[in-house]
Amino acid sequence: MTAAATESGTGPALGAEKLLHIYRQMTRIRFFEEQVNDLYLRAVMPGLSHLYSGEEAVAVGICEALRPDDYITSTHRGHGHCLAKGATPDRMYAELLGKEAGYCRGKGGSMHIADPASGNLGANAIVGGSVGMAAGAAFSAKMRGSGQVAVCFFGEGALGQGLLYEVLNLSKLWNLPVIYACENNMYNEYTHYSETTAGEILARPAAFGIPAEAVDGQNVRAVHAVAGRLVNDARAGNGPSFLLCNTYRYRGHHVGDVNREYYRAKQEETNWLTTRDPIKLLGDWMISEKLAQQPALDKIQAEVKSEIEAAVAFAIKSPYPAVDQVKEDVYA
Amino acid sequence: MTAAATESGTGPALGAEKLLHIYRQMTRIRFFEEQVNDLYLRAVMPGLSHLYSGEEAVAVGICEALRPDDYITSTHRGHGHCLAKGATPDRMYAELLGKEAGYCRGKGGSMHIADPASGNLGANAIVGGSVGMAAGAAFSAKMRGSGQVAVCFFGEGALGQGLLYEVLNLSKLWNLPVIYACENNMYNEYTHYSETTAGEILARPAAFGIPAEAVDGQNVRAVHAVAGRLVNDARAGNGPSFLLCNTYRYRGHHVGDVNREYYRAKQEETNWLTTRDPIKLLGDWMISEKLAQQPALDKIQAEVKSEIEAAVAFAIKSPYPAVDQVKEDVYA
Amino acid sequence: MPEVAVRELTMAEAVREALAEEMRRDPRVFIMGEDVAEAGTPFKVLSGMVEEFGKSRVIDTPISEPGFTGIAVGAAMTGMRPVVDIMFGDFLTLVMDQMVNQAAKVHYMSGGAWKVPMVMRTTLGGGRRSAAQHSQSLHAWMSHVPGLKVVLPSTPYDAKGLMKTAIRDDNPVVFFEDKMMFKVKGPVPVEDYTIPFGVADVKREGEDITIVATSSMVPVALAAATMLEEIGISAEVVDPRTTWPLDEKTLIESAKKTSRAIVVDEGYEKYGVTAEIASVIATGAFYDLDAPVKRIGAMHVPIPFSPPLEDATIPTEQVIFEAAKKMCNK
Amino acid sequence: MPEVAVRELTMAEAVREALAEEMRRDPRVFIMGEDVAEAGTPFKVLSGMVEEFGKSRVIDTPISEPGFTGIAVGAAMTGMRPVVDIMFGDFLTLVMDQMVNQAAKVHYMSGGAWKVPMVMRTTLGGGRRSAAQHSQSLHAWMSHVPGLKVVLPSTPYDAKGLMKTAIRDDNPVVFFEDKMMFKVKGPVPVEDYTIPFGVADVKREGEDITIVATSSMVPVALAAATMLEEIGISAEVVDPRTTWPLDEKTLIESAKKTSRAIVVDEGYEKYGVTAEIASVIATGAFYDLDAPVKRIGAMHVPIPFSPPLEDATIPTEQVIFEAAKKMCNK
Ligand SMILES: Cc1ncc(C[n+]2csc(CCOP(=O)(O)OP(=O)(O)O)c2C)c(N)n1
Ligand SMILES: Cc1ncc(C[n+]2csc(CCOP(=O)(O)OP(=O)(O)O)c2C)c(N)n1
Ligand SMILES: [Mg+2]
Ligand SMILES: [Mg+2]
Repeated sequence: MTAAATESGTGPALGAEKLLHIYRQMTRIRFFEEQVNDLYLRAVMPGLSHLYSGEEAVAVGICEALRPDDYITSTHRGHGHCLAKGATPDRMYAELLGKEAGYCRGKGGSMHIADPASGNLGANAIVGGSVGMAAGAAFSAKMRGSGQVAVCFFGEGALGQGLLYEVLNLSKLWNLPVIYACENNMYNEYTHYSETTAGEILARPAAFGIPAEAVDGQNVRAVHAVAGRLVNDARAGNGPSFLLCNTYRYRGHHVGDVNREYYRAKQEETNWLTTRDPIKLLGDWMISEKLAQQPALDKIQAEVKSEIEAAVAFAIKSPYPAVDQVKEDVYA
Repeated sequence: MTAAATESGTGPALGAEKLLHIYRQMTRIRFFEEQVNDLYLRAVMPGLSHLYSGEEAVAVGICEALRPDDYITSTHRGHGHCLAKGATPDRMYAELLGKEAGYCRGKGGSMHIADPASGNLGANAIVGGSVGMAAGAAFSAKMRGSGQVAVCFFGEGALGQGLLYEVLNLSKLWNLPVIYACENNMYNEYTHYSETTAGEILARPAAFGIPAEAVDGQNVRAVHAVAGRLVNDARAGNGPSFLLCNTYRYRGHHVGDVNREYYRAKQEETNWLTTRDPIKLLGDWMISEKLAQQPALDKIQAEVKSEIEAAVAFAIKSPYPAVDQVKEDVYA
Repeated sequence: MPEVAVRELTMAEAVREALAEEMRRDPRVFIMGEDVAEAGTPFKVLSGMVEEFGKSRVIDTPISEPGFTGIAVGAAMTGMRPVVDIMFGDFLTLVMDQMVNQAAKVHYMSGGAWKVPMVMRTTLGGGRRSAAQHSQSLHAWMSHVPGLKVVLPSTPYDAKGLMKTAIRDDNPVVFFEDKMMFKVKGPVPVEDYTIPFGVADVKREGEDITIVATSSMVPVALAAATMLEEIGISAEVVDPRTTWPLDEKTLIESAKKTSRAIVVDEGYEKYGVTAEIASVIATGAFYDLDAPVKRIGAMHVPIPFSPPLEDATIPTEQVIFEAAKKMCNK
Repeated sequence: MPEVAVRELTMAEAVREALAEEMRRDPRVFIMGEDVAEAGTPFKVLSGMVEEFGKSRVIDTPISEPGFTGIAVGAAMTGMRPVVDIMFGDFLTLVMDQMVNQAAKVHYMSGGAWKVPMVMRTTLGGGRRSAAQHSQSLHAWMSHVPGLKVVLPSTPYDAKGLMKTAIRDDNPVVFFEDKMMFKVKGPVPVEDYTIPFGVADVKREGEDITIVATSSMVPVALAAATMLEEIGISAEVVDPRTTWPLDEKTLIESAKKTSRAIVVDEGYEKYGVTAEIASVIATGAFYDLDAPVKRIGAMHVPIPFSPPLEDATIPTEQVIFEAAKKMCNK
């Protein structure tokens, strides 16, 4: 372990309003994903989808530290990042169902949702494929002097992709305002990351001179605190940083991955679900700290539930794009 | 800097006979390259060539620690590795001139000389392109239980290639008998490596759990000593290692790179030439230690000179391949 | 097909059986790729392999396509016969340097001194609503590269026989499997057999028009042929099976016989496989053709997610039927 | 060519002038690549650029082609207009994922929400005795990919006008320069001008046979045309200038007029650019052709080092001359 790598605690206290907003955002992602699973089971959604349930504190903790015009790049498991950065469930569901009202007019689907209005450069179905894009957005921000920063979300599986190391080197050399957010949910599809990852993860960015630290990815306050600090550093011109977020995905690699015992124990899943749930942890803490009471949380849950239900209904009712749109958007 | 990275001194003493052989091998490379330059200037050699002059201690120090059946992979600057591993100048020159008697029947040229008989998997004109190949040879040796090891030579410019990091990770995970020999001659073509390399070089392999150390690449005894240890470790099943060899190329990036002042000072070149020459350093040391006298060294120089002259003459006299050979060797 | 005991196998089973038999026969053969071991690949093609051959011969890798491809090249040069699994054909983008600048050229650049006997298994084809980065058919790129061989089986029988040939071949071979066909069944003999590269297979004989089809498009072409039969057009369906080497002779002879040809392939249409094959036929059967050779490839757009849009990009039997009907003036 | 003040510039100077003028005009344009700054690239195409625009706009990179290409994609999406330098076209193997799965598809996958206005400059062509990994012409791959545009200038005039169009285009453009042509001179107007993509240029008018040639093969085709003139054959030389978009109409019309066509390109012949163009002509001019379209590409082998072997792999004026002579029955 290098000097640059430290384990972070929580930072300055957040107000109740902000915390409730964070609670709402995480709940929104959770409910969103549960409905995606349902749409898959009901055979309403075409193709497959990779659910973010369990990892909400990472996306929300980080994105709540960003400005609306800051950039993110996302992954195949991208719904959480997308919602956390400010997209709305209705157009996201429309996209998941291949409808014209979707963020990509139905052309992208689950793995490619992008939204310029919220600074989302796009989900990406190539593992590690957006690392350069994120650094490039940071490069552009720096050149334009816009003060924007970029966050590159990626799973620990992307540590296998050489592109990451090229870009770590480049972003340090050029002192780019980019934060590498590695979501270690411990599995590359069906393989435990210990079988694919030699040495120490944090030593990798550190070897390129990039400050690197780990955070409990189930503790949204901790994630938010460290993200705030890293975002400030980046905006202040201090260059790139790397944040390892230790987390867990509750469901399968994708919605169709139902029998998982051959690669991970039921007990492991239950432990995370019952003792490490980021939404429950935040709710419990707010109550214990008297920052909120159960009814307020229940109200948020109810509001989000109906928002999500309405969004699903919107998407289901929306029309498919006309077939001749297939030839549009190939060239700008 | 990590615990795995240590600066090495020289190891156990070598006998005079071995030292004289090492002296001969380095001299052979030097004379070989000077004639390549000459062939270029005389417009006898087609295309360009990247000369190894100044870096001889690296190739010779390492290859003298290898068995004949051990593998190496090499680079665009590959003549030194090739000679050090056991190829003969005559067929090498023939290859450089595109003659049928060349190691590749004239098809490869300077950047692709390969020789199964001496375990040389080939020079490579893609920077970093042979990193996987070297690890693959080590993988194969391990699977076959042959006890062979592989050495992957590459310039510090290859630290920019993502493939290297993928393969470092894989070779550590699979505990492969491969030694990464990074030849840091301080320039990626016309750019100083400090402009292209963030952080600390040795921390990069170390981050993947690979023992890494640096050596004075002008001191052939030091290189040989540490190489011997790393080769033994690899053969004993202790997995990969990384050796950073600090060295210098005397001539241009390629034979045509004559006006170099815009990227490096004449004074820098002169310093290396006059105070750090690996051949002179070894010769002087042997004399001072009374392991050899000047006439013995002169004799080696004379012998090598005539060997090289004969080899050049052989190549010049050799015929080009018949044109219909162009279609041979596409498929095995 | 030789007269031997046969059973029905799926395409996935046929590929797996070929691999398993070759691994039993030759200890130098091994498999590596992402999630190939316990998971048996996401398509379950390799289910059970790790149980028989162990983790030292069915090797899970990190998500490092260029890295493990490079390792395969080095292993192949030094006495092994790797089978590399690239989960989706779209990820060939990542291994082009190792395949094209290394694997394909080592034999030639070394003047024949080194050989690279390796197989790269990967997929092609859309239709799974997987969008632009998981649906491509990039075999045209590979077919363009001297030093590589390119295989496109369209039936379980072909898949097994061609895979065995691929593994026994001393050159780098890229083997494309259509993701939508893994569960399709067909007869496969019990006995060992191989299918030579460069020999096209006439999947259906006909007199009026030749339909050359590759991989996923072979069943589509056969369905079109059935439709055509109903309106009195007899279509011959020819499957090249390997785009390199390409059996130009069989393609040209069929076109000469029928005097009309359509070429169907699921790769992007422009600068794709249909261009080469159409050009070969247009030249070889120049004096016999009654109409220009018709090319039908995937629509020249990135593959969209939305079902009605994606469906519009992939050649269908209806499109082939209409084209053939028009060419035969019916 | 418009009637304006002209001077003779080399191809390298024409490219440099286009870049410099666009960088003066638009502060969003910048250049990055290996040894592009003080060294001005190994081919010296960019000499003097860093002196004028400084190191923040002419940026030396590490040897990380995928890395800096990815950075260019992100920069292009967010308000910049990068020009990326890939020293040798052979290294395109390393950037296929960033170019094909990212740059080419971002606009489509996002339903038009994001754009990627970037230019990738790279080289093609053999003849420099640089062997198999530094001599390839891989533009067929790029032309196969929907979402990319592909430019192949053959004169200084075209190079300057097409480069300006490339920089002003809102899409990813791959711009191939022939390494052997950098020092070739030609007239270039002083005034600002652009050349639209998708418009072929008739480099020489003729009546008896059409020679379609790209990039490095244009001067070779013109030399062949001169030889043909001497034996009474009038050859028309047509340069598509961009393989995507492709000006099919001009190619077909020329072939219809002359009734014979040869297509010459320095990429590997099989599954290469000659296949697409020959097929387009064979179809479009089907009823007017007196002979099959003849394709002449680089020999389908990795490019050898040895001069007599390398020379045998590259199409020559003699080969074109012989083919044309035969096709015209002379
Ligand atoms: C380059 C590439 N290789 C392989 C895949 C197939 N694939 C999709 S997701 C995945 C695992 C990713 O693991 P990780 O990065 O940890 O993300 P997680 O799914 O755990 O969020 C793989 C191998 C891919 N999409 N891209
Ligand atoms: C992938 C790739 N990119 C660029 C080049 C062009 N090139 C050839 S040698 C070289 C510099 C290599 O520097 P280094 O690795 O330090 O080796 P050295 O020449 O110093 O021995 C470059 C950029 C190449 N051959 N391959
Ligand atoms: Mg993971
Ligand atoms: Mg160097």
